Amino acid sequence: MADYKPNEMMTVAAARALKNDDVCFVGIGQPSAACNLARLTHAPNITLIYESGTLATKPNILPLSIGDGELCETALTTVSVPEMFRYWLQGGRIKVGFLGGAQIDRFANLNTTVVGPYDKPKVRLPGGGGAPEIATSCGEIFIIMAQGKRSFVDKLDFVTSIGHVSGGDSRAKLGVKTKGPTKLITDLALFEPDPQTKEMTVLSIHPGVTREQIQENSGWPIKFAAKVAETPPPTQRELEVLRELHSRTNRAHAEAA
Amino acid sequence: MADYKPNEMMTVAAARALKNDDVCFVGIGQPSAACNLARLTHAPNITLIYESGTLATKPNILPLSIGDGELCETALTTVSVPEMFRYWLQGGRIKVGFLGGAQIDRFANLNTTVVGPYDKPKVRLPGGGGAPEIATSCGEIFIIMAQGKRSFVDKLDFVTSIGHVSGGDSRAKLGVKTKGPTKLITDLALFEPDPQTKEMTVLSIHPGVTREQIQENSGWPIKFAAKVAETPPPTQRELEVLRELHSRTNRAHAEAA
Amino acid sequence: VFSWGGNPGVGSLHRLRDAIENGWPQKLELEEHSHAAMANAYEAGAAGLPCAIFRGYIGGDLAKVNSKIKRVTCPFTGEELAVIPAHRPDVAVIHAQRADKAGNVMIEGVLGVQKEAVLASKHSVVTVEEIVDELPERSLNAVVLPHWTVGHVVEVPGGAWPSYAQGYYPRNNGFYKEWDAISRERDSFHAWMKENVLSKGPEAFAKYARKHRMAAE
Amino acid sequence: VFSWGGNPGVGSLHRLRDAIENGWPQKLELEEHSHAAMANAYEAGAAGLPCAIFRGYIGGDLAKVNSKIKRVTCPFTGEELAVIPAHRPDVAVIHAQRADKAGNVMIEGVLGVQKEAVLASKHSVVTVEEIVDELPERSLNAVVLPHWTVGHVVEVPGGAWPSYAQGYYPRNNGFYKEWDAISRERDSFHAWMKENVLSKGPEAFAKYARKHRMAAE
Repeated sequence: MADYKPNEMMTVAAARALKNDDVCFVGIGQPSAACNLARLTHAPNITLIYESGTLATKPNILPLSIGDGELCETALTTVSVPEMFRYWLQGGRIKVGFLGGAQIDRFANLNTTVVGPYDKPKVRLPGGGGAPEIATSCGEIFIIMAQGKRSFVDKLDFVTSIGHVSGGDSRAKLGVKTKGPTKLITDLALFEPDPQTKEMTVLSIHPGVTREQIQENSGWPIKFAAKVAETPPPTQRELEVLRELHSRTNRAHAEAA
Repeated sequence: MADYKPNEMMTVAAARALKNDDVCFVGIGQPSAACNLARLTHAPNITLIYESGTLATKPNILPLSIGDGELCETALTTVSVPEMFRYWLQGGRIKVGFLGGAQIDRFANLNTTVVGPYDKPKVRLPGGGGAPEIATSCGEIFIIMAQGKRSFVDKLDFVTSIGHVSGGDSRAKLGVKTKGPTKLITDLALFEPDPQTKEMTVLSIHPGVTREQIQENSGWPIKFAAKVAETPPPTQRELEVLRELHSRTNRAHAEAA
Repeated sequence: VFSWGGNPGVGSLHRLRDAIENGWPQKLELEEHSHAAMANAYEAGAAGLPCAIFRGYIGGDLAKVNSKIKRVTCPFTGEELAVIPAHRPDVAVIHAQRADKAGNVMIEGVLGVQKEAVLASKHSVVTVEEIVDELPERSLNAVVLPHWTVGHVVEVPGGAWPSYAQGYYPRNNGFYKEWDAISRERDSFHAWMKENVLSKGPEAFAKYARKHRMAAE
Repeated sequence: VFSWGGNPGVGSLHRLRDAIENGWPQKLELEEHSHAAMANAYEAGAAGLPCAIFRGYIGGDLAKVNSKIKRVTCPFTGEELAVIPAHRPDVAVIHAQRADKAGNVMIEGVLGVQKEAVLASKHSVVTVEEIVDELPERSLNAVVLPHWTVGHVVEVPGGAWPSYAQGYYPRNNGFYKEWDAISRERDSFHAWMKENVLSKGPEAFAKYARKHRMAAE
């Protein structure tokens, strides 16, 4: 078995959640790595869409920004941003949306806006970007985030985009017809919402990780499913493809200013 | 002086109303002939827009339909119809809109919908098409129509698109900020709205036409301006260019089915 | 649901007039709009919205005879705007230049509301001039309907006839003019329909259309 | 008025954070939206509408801290939709690949909201990589801003630097990463600004940008 980092396990686990016929709205960073790993391994025909307007793109290197030329050159076509948000996202044409955030709570609501009060923040984060509507317009949402006490919190400072709101049927009661977060993939485990309460629940633990570690890196008492599986470790091929993708990307982004 | 038909005088008079830097929304038929005559004579840089989405088109022959390929091939570019109506027409980017109709009244309101009652029409006309919003969104409106008792009526059977409504400031009171019909060009005369009452008033009579003829071919008592000019007859060049345009067009449209 | 019913540049659609004026062969249920309204209704349908707002239908009679035309007030400026339901057809049928084997459809030329119609509809059928292995070299912003948004793709060379397919063959304006005479009377229309449509299968059109396309090449 | 304030793929915009968190060098007045809202606001601005409706801002806190986000009810379905004011900037500045001598501007690649920004703004300045006699052979549906919709066109080769111009030169991702260190502290930012901007004229950037573009050819 190859040696690998928790971060690599996280990306690989996220990639495996994707299917060959999925249509994905991809965010920059971890989601982008996971989606392209899926495309370069088991899901060659997956449709990747970036919010800059690129439809069905097949980048050879990971983009640093959402608007990198690489995305456009390898796309089926590129539409304007108003069209992207109107015809494609709001039109209900995206099956899976990938999100990350600075803070998450047990119902997978996300904060990417501020730490501290909105008017006088301790940390001003970049903001919601596409997340508020991605969270409600995509068929389902996958969240990819490394765990930690500061990011997995009991109460969000600000709700930038909703997950399962306050659990149960509270999301549906807002009139939202999409499923919301169906998977939360961390560097330690894989969570899915409990069918009734909608609280994010550990279904599978990555190899070598303990329940205590998962709890220590979370700000609320973590629920575990009745049967918790062990996540299969990354295969040799998954690691190779991922590392080649990252090293191609790093070489391309390293040019001097 | 060349011999010419009333219809040719009408087209030439309409073409003369256009300026080199105008941006025109062009309808099929008489307006299309007038706009292209202007482009081929004194207004080579006029911007012609057809509602099918063609921007700045320079057709060599007149289109039979609004969507003829000729319009697209000679255009700066072609946009979708929703964009045409949203960004271009509603966006206030068109200076002059050209309209015609089956019926017109003294305030240049137009009917292209029905003769007789709407639910049980004597004649069902093709309908409004782009006219209702062209009439209110273009900076000003030129109307081109041959006169006759059945088309110049005291009261429209149906108001498809507004002109000066019931005269005076009644158009502005509806919240419409554009000028509305500033010229009505017929086969007999040129009308403009009276500055106060907004009733369409004869400013210029085509050569050889009498006031009586104009009155006989109208369903309401026609107003004449204090000073009525005689329309200069078509020049040799205007007639040549117009006739060449029509014969090119007829040759192109005559191919057998 | 329509905004214009005529034979472009020729005149009336006589069969439509006969149906509306005389109820022959039967009465039609009509919902009449302007082009701007229809364009906005298709756009809203493609955008997954229930309705569209636009500046329109001011002062005219159409809003009086169509109960689907309502008003909404902008909460920021107080301006009254027209609001109409989004258009969501059961089926859209369009014709395009080409598709690849995966079913991605590329459209070029006068776009109309074709892309919106497919995106707004529950089901769609796209006929194309040709199905190719890969879409040709194209603009980075080419108008393409990705395969997963298209229901069915069928190769029908000449399928736009008597209209045209940009880059393949021109509009047969002569036929549009002939149609005026054919369709003017019930008898002449019936005779033409019987000879050319009712007593023949779709292969007859396919052969005829293909011939016309070939003639243009 | 913004929907995301970061250095894409790198992290925070440290100077923006300093202004918001510490009011340095002064407090900023912010109106915060989502991307979907901004995209719709530009679209409505280009379309001459006073406001935009869309399905958004459901359940989150942004609508609580931005009083410009209101609700409107669809008169046909009863669905509540978000409504926001159209965005009508005083001036739009965009960079495009090329313009012709008449001032028609052709854009290709990642379009963003550039066309909408120009159409929605009272004034506009478009910098281009090159001004050509005639726009090149192009798609029938190429994205072109006609000359009469554009305020000013200026030729600035390399003008997108450190970003990219599709077909001319790539994004200088290295500089975006370096910017993280330069802008992290007030002192390093000041020093860089003094050396590269404040004590130099626009010619310095023009020369520098041109050099970077040439290097890519």
